[in-house]
Amino acid sequence: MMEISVNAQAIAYLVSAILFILALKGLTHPASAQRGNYLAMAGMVIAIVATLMGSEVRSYGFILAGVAVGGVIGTVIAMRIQMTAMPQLVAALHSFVGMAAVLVAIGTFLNKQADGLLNSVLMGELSAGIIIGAITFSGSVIAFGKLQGMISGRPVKFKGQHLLNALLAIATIGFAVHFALTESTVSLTIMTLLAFTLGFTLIIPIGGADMPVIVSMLNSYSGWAAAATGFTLQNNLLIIVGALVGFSGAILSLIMCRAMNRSIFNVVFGGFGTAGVEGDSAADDAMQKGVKSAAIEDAIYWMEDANKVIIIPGYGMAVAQAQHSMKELMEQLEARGVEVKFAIHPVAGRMPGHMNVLLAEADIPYENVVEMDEINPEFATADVALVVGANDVVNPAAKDDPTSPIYGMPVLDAGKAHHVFVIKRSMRPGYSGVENRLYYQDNTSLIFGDAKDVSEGMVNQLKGSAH
Amino acid sequence: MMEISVNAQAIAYLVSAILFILALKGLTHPASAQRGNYLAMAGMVIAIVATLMGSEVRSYGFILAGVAVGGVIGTVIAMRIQMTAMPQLVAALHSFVGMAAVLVAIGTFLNKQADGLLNSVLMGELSAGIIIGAITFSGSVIAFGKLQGMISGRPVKFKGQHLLNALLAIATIGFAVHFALTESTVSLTIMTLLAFTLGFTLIIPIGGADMPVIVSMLNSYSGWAAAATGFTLQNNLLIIVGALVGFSGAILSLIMCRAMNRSIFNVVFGGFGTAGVEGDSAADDAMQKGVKSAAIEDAIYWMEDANKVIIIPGYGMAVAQAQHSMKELMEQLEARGVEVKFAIHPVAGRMPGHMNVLLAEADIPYENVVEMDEINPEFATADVALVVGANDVVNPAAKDDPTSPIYGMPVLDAGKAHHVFVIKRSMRPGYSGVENRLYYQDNTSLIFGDAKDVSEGMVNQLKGSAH
Amino acid sequence: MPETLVALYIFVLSCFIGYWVIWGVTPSLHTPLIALTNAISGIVIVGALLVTGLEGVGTTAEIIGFFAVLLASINVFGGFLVTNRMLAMFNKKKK
Amino acid sequence: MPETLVALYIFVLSCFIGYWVIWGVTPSLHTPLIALTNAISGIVIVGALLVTGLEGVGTTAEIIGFFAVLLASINVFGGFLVTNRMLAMFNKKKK
Ligand SMILES: NC(=O)c1ccc[n+]([C@@H]2O[C@H](COP(=O)([O-])OP(=O)(O)OC[C@H]3O[C@@H](n4cnc5c(N)ncnc54)[C@H](OP(=O)(O)O)[C@@H]3O)[C@@H](O)[C@H]2O)c1
Ligand SMILES: NC(=O)c1ccc[n+]([C@@H]2O[C@H](COP(=O)([O-])OP(=O)(O)OC[C@H]3O[C@@H](n4cnc5c(N)ncnc54)[C@H](OP(=O)(O)O)[C@@H]3O)[C@@H](O)[C@H]2O)c1
Repeated sequence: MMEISVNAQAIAYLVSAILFILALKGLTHPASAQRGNYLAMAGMVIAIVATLMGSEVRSYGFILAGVAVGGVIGTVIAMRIQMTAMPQLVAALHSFVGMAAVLVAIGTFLNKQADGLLNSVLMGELSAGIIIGAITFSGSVIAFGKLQGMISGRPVKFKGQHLLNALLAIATIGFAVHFALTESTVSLTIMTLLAFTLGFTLIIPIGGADMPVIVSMLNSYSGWAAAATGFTLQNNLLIIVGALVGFSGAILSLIMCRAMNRSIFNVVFGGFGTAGVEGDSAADDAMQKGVKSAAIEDAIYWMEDANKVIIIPGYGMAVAQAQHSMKELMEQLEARGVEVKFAIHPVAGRMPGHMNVLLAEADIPYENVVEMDEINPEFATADVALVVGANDVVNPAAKDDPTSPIYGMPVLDAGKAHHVFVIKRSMRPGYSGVENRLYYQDNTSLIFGDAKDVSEGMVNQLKGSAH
Repeated sequence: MMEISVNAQAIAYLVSAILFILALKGLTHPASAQRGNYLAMAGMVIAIVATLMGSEVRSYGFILAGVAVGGVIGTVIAMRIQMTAMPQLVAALHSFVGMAAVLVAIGTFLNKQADGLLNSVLMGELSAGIIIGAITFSGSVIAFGKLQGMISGRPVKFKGQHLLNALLAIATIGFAVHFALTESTVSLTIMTLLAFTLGFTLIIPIGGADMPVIVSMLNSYSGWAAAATGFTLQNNLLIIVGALVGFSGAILSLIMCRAMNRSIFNVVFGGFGTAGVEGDSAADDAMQKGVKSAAIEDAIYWMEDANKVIIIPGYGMAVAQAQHSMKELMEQLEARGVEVKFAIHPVAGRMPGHMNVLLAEADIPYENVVEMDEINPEFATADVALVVGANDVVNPAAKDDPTSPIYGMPVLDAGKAHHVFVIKRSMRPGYSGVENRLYYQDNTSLIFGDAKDVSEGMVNQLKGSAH
Repeated sequence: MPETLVALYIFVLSCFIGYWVIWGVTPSLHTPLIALTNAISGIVIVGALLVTGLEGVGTTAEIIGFFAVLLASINVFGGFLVTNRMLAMFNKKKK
Repeated sequence: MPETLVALYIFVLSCFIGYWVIWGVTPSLHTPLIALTNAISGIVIVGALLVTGLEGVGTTAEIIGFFAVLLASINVFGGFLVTNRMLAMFNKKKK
């Protein structure tokens, strides 16, 4: 392979870093987003080619094998995955980055040791890379398990758990210091194992419902792990990119916490969203609690003659994959002269921007998709608010019940519409585990059933009825 | 003096750079702006102290003398200067930065030559520093002269001027290349002189009215000159700060050009704002042209019983220093239950944010100061629009006359108010030299006179009349 | 300036860029942002290549490097493709 | 990495920061921004100090350096103080 000088490589890395920055800037607007992704791909190709062409890389066998196998696996996963499984996918991919960072650090250690190039600063940086990488790995594995339903979503709490974590963390750092000072492989090994353990024990106690925030936090960690690797390898590209990713994860966690009106501490140490009320027969339950249940026909009756219908999608729409039926419902109603809008709460669903992706998938035009602050004043003039598998994001307690755990979180004013119909399967609460008084309002009726089934039913009825 | 290591110095410089960045970030909001300025001061102190404590600085005599003299001059200027003279002050200060950059580059050349450390890359960087610095210097001197009225504001145009500039630029670069390759002091000298000349010939042809954009462009240059100095001295702090300043000037020029709906090319090569119609006797002129002129009493009559008065300050208010009378006028009217707002056009006055500074100086509360986009819909419901020394920013031709040179520039809809009163001294046009049809509208009356005199007259009348 | 200090400068400056570029992302693209940064964090592949490709590297290091390359590659390919799928959805609406 | 390349990295990253930090400034503070960046560009004083203070520097260089320090100092003092005066006006209104 043609070889390039160290300087040429450094310039290639700089170009690559610029491309990554411009790529993220592309996400400022949907119109430039895809170009952004291509820029990032170009950046990655330049980085990889420049590395391979550098004088440091001499043997290509294992590299080609690794890229080939990894490339195929990655491609297959990316093509097969359903949009609704994005949180799990992201968690899984983070675990890979974390593990790769650990492996790179250990490999670097072995190489430098063989060449007698170790020193304390380097070993300190290596330890940082290994610890952050290992926590990212095992934490992400747990997050993946919880999101995928392979591990119970319940927070596994036990007494003295914070003490245990604190001791583990201190021990990890202790062995890291010992390693940095003495080059002891035993300490290195123990440190690595402790860091893996710490990832498990930190994340296991957190309820499944809080996983999205955790995934984003781990995203941030994976960035810092890459940056730490950059310090050990004195590779500025890794440092730049690591910082970008690190901030991305951190800021997104912050955004989620703010939108839920909680602190990141509360998420990591709180154990929330775990009430887990087991609903029995939906209708029975409803009767007991005094909510009105309605049939599809009732909703159609009010919607087909309405002037304005606002649809509020939530996590349930994602689970049921009902976005395409939403599109059809919108079209049917629009054909009858009804104005249809979708109201997006910033933390509806389980990832920031979750609903936007799903509605985009179903080809629903931008103009019909409105953010919370803009749509809230419109509910008062809407004939029908149709809540599709959303719960917390329309809970009025967030506004007027200071004792509620979600008090202070900004919500959609669905209850102000003339009629409110809620599609959900039971009386079970949503993510936060908090009861929703909206269901007991006079103008609210619940339509029990899976979001996709119910909305398809609506579409069929509308198609059947002449207009 | 205690000495610090190169590493400690590098860390101090990094801290200083961080402080400068945070300082600029502080200007995101008026509440954090002053803290921002203090952060920048701290950054500067750290940078200077770290430099003095470094091993490279050995003799302090000339340094102390320079700082003392410069400090006194700077302090006196800053305390004495009137807010309305800011554009001139900024131009003068830029010229100093430019000259300092030239001197630093020449001094560095002499030092490195004495130590036999010259090479082509370094001499190339030195040339860049000298050229940019010299253009900044002489350009700023001209800008200062035009703004201060010491040099005619008229564009000094002559045939072949662009050709001359192009030849000068090519010659400058030619001598720079020769210098970098041969270390010839003669080439260095000629290059420097040519660069100074180029600064003059580039800026002289530009009309005085376009100076604000030019000043901002020169601000940008002064940043790039600092960055070039950073390259020659391998000083990363200079590079970082230079880039920040460079972008600041460039973005502000861009903002001004956009708000005027012109391109930077048009400003640099256009020659605009120079119609220079010499008005004779104001009233005569007005009669001829068919505008209505009014007395102070007429305006008071409509304003004192109004529900809403919108005041539009412009360049004339700045010239007349009428901002304090505006405050009094506002208070008098508010005491009569009139709602008073100030409408700010983004390029009213002669610098971006010019009006905001003056109104802030006069202690007019934020809430009463409204930006263009927000206030425009309100004119239709205002009883009186009082235009105080503003002209182009209320010219309806920008909206509806595609042949006008200012067509496309967004303007304030003053003409939509029930009554429009305009305070100005004559029928002379404003900055752009374009006639203003607003003056001939049926609901418009002109009050001829200096903005301060007229507004003081209004205040006195209001104070006199019982309420 | 020693390499470690250079690294520190670059790290600090990159943190500022990270701060601004991420706050600039429009909320409706937050999910694609997660996917994209995930792909980008596959940049550790550069480290993996350096470990694996070193001349005269021991077999242990080589095998370790192989797995690092493999895992990072999954990330790079998977991340970019899934981002692309997602953004394609946003894009087709504009036509 | 050679110093010139380090400088290039730092320059490029700083340009991005400059871009974002300046667009973030609120329009009503554009005049103070001009004054503040003016003061900040007085950072060339660092270069001036390095030129002037060098051991065994010739008299010519020393005199050149003296004027550079003087001019840069005017900028630093004048720029910060005038910015301060201006911002003080914005501030008092809040009370
Ligand atoms: N978006 C983010 O970034 C993010 C991150 C972290 C946390 N969160 C949290 O997630 C919550 C999001 O609120 P949300 O209103 O979207 O969801 P939610 O409060 O979790 O409620 C979802 C509702 O959908 C119903 N549902 C589930 N599957 C369904 C199906 N197949 N068909 C019909 N309905 C179904 C559930 O009721 P049934 O079981 O009775 O059907 C449930 O009430 C907020 O509390 C937010 O703080 C969001
Ligand atoms: N703000 C910026 O950043 C910036 C930068 C570059 C260019 N500009 C340009 O500057 C212009 C600003 O518009 P503008 O409406 O504020 O000003 P303008 O269009 O320049 O008009 C100023 C008016 O004030 C009057 N005037 C002058 N001195 C006066 C005094 N002592 N008392 C009363 N009136 C007086 C003048 O008329 P008389 O002579 O008849 O009194 C003139 O008509 C725009 O064209 C803009 O593009 C602005």
